[in-house]
Amino acid sequence: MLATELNESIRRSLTELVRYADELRDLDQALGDGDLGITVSLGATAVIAALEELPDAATPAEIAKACAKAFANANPSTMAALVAGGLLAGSKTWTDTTEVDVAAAARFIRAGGANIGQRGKTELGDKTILDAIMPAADALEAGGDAVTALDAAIAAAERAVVETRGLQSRRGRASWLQERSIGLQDPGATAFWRYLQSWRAANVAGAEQLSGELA
Amino acid sequence: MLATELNESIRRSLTELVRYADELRDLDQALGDGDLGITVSLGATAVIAALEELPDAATPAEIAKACAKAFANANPSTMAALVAGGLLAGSKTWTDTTEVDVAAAARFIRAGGANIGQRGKTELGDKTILDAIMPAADALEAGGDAVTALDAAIAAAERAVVETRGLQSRRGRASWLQERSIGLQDPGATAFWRYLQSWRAANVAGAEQLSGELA
Amino acid sequence: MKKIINTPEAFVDEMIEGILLAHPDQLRTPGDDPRVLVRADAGAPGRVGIVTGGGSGHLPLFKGYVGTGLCSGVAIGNVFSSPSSQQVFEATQAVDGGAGVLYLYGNYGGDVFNFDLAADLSELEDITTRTVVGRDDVASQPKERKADRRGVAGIFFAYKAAGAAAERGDDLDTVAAIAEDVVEHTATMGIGLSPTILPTTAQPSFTLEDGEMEIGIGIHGEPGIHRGMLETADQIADRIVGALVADLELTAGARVAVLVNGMGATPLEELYVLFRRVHQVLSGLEVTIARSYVGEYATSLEMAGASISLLALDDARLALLAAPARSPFFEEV
Amino acid sequence: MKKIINTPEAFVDEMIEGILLAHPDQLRTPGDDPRVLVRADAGAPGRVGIVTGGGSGHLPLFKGYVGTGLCSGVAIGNVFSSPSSQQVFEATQAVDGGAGVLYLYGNYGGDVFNFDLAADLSELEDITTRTVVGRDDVASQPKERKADRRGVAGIFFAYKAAGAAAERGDDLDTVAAIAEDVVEHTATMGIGLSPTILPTTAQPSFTLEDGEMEIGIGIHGEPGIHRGMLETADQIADRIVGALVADLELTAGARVAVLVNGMGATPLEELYVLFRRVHQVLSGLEVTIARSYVGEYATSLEMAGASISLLALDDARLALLAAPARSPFFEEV
Ligand SMILES: Nc1ncnc2c1ncn2[C@@H]1O[C@H](COP(=O)(O)OP(=O)(O)O)[C@@H](O)[C@H]1O
Ligand SMILES: Nc1ncnc2c1ncn2[C@@H]1O[C@H](COP(=O)(O)OP(=O)(O)O)[C@@H](O)[C@H]1O
Ligand SMILES: [Mg+2]
Ligand SMILES: [Mg+2]
Ligand SMILES: [Mg+2]
Ligand SMILES: [Mg+2]
Repeated sequence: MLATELNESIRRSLTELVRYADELRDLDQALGDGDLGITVSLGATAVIAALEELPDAATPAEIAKACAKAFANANPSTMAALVAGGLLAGSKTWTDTTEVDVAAAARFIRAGGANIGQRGKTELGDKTILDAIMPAADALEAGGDAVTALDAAIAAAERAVVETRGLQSRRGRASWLQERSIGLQDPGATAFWRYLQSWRAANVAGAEQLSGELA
Repeated sequence: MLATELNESIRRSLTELVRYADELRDLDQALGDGDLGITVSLGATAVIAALEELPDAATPAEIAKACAKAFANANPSTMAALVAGGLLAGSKTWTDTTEVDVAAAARFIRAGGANIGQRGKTELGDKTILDAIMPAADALEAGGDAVTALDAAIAAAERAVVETRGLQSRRGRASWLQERSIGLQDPGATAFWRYLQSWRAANVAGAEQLSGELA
Repeated sequence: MKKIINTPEAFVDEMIEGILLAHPDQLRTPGDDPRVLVRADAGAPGRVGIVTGGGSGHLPLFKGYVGTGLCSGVAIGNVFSSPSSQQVFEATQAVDGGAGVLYLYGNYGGDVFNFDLAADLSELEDITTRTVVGRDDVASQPKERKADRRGVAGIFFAYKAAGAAAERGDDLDTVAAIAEDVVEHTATMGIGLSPTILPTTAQPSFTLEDGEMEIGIGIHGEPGIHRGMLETADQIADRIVGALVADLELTAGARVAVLVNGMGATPLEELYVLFRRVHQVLSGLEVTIARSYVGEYATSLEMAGASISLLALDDARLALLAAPARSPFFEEV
Repeated sequence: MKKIINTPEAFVDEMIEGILLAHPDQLRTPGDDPRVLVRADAGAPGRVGIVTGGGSGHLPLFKGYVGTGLCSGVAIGNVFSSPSSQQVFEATQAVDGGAGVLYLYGNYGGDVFNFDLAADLSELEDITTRTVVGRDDVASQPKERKADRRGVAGIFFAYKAAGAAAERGDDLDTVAAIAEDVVEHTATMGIGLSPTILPTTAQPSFTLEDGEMEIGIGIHGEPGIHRGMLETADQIADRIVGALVADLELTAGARVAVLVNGMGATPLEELYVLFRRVHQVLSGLEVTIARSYVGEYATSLEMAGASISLLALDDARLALLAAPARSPFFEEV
């Protein structure tokens, strides 16, 4: 996929993602302060606006940087900062990338996840967004055609999200709940999984029906 | 009654008065802040202690002044200040008094009431202690033997106390309640009436039985 | 009743002990009675003394305004109760430097009677006293009965001005006249959102339904003019500033000092939201805010609510307000 | 939810507007974003800048400590939410006078990530930054995990010391080392008696039964070590001071600064009752209190509760603490 198509695809998927805002709000209400719904909906709106402003000549790396900047400032929070930092780190793997394929996506997500893990002093199993990112990166790295790889990533992320329920939160606001966090699903990990789903629903032909069911 | 007998009689009547502390607390709770029970019980204790310290040679005026000082400081409040000021004003009418009779008592109470009215910027009907003091002074001024005059004063004060129920409080904390003060009995007026009753119960032969009923 | 205390009976004395332990360089007890506090250099020869006092539970009122450029001494009562005349008298003796003493406190019966008695006691000792009572609460009485109004947060302005006057060496009559002039030009109105629980009785000072507020509330929870549904910050500010501007008869070109006071539990953030609107409304009327004070100046334990005070300014009042002052609770540099 | 606000959404911006209207001589917004405030003379050439920031709802934290001898600028988030990296970066640009900028704020994930991102942005603009995070809450992590502790009221000491160092012209590494040294020697523990209601969600930040308290509570209502029946002021002070003395390993002869902080709704009177006991306990241990601060320094909107902070002192820390400082919310003369 070339840069202009990437730009459009991101915008379409973000329009899809805001449908999950209430779910994310509720999950974050239970484990944190309930602002993740707002972070995602304001963040999506801000990114869409920023991408619309970009010239057609913008490279994939420039697109990713624009996403980072817009998302960071829309509704400041843990997710805003971590995701923005992850996007910037991902963009560095695209310096010479003009066409984004499965391998490029895998590179990007791996680097983004690594950056989040580093900045967040987080490891797998801490019950954070990282728990969904890394299995998705694994799936993408396994390769295959775009739709197959995406479906594998979605499935891996979903599995990880469900598994967060059994974990105790070790990072961020949710960690204040200690044992009481067990049984609740991590909002950040859920957001990442929902984003992958939104991408599929918005951009893969034949996925509209699936998307319809979520309304 | 000579000074030493006055001293003892006051102490006996105050011991009696503290039996009414709970009643006064409850009345003041309804119309004010509920501290009148404490003012009266701590005040009585302080006055008794002060009078025990006085030499036998103390004059009636000196006794009244000692009462004023002790009562003023025991539990500072409106009643403490007004009653202390009244006692000081009363004591001035006793400068040359060595024996306290009905006329001397009438003089004292009239002067004390006038002082309270002045300091408190109060008139009859404002629903204060003054409403009980002035009818009692009237009764004492009508003269007669000590017990008859006292009984008349008690009856007059009691009538006035009952009448305060129909009045709206115009002075002090109770005035904040405005119309809601109507229907409630004034604690200060009640305290004065109860003091006259206590005097009779403690000092008039044959009154012990009456006093017993109040327990 | 959730309070961080030991016993209700020991509350006031332990609080005073804490204040003295925390600020030994600025405050002292002149005699044996811990309920009497004076500034460290109280009784400086030739300086007019200012004694205030009243019930506990209003910090930083009253003890908080004892210091340089403020009051010289304070007599402290139980929670929401008057100090005794003896305590006021002791404070008077300690702060008198031969130039006489101003009694400056809020207009409440118990306080008035005890300060008046103390004035009598002081006279016997040849200490001259004058009395000025704060009576700024416009909700407590209509303008025709201004002399009967309660004193609330606006007394801060009188402390500040009279304290500055005493500090610069004005004589007693001048200090008293300045205090009276400031009181005359001060108006306050408050709202209450939740009551105080009195430590001794464990009873709420008043009751309000969910979503209600009491407009014109006093600093002990006294009822005001109107009980109604809670309004927005802007509506509250509009309502109060409107009443104060009318009472002080402010017109375009006037200058004022503003005090937005929290009653205890209300967050400082909310006071600034109120101040914002006060500023807007006064600007709209072409009234200039020459000095602003936002914070807790006169509280009612943990009551939620706020009051707004205005002092109409002339050059003299403004200069006195701006003079330096220092106490453990208030600093103006 | 009884709050004096207009709308939850406008709350923070209107509050900031109020602060700027009340204190125009001391604070200003350097650019278009109202969520960035700096001291009037921010950016003075050669002076190290100090930028702090964090969520709203903690006044006088954080904005209250921007001033002379304190921080130089602040980035302001929504209630209990981090500011953005862009806002921190804007504050950084405005306060930098060529000598670099210290980031000094409390250890909370959202804040850390946003300040770290801002540091990256600053580096691109050749502004050197250092970071020191307040992490004084002993109840949030055991001593072995000291670096992960939350930052609460005790950060005040670091502001005061680092601010004094910057004011006297120390270089960035020195200012950062001083802040780090103070943070290292500060310990705090708090108790909560009643929750905060968040304006946006209208939900209580936590729940407690009648007569219960949360020991070790954080300034957003985070759970502490122990939930138990409300104790007396003396028991609370004993418990907290005991934990702090152990954590700081204070022994006879030590000197400390004490901060007894109210979380919002707790009356100042109760803080002094606590201070009294803190003084007694420390005296008993032959620990000297060289400086005392009692009042609201870091709040959680209308939460009822209090915290006690100790800073172990040496001559250097003491001198910096005693240096003059001035902001609209704090004055040290
Ligand atoms: N240290 C961390 N590292 C990685 N992810 C984190 C970390 N802390 C929190 N998160 C993620 O952030 C999510 C919450 O994001 P957000 O609601 O923005 O936080 P907050 O409101 O506390 O700033 C969590 O569900 C978790 O997935
Ligand atoms: N101005 C006044 N003049 C005369 N009596 C007054 C006045 N104000 C109050 N009182 C009397 O004082 C009584 C209350 O006394 P007290 O409980 O000591 O008052 P407080 O607790 O308000 O100081 C009232 O019942 C009334 O009789
Ligand atoms: Mg959140
Ligand atoms: Mg009473
Ligand atoms: Mg308070
Ligand atoms: Mg407060």
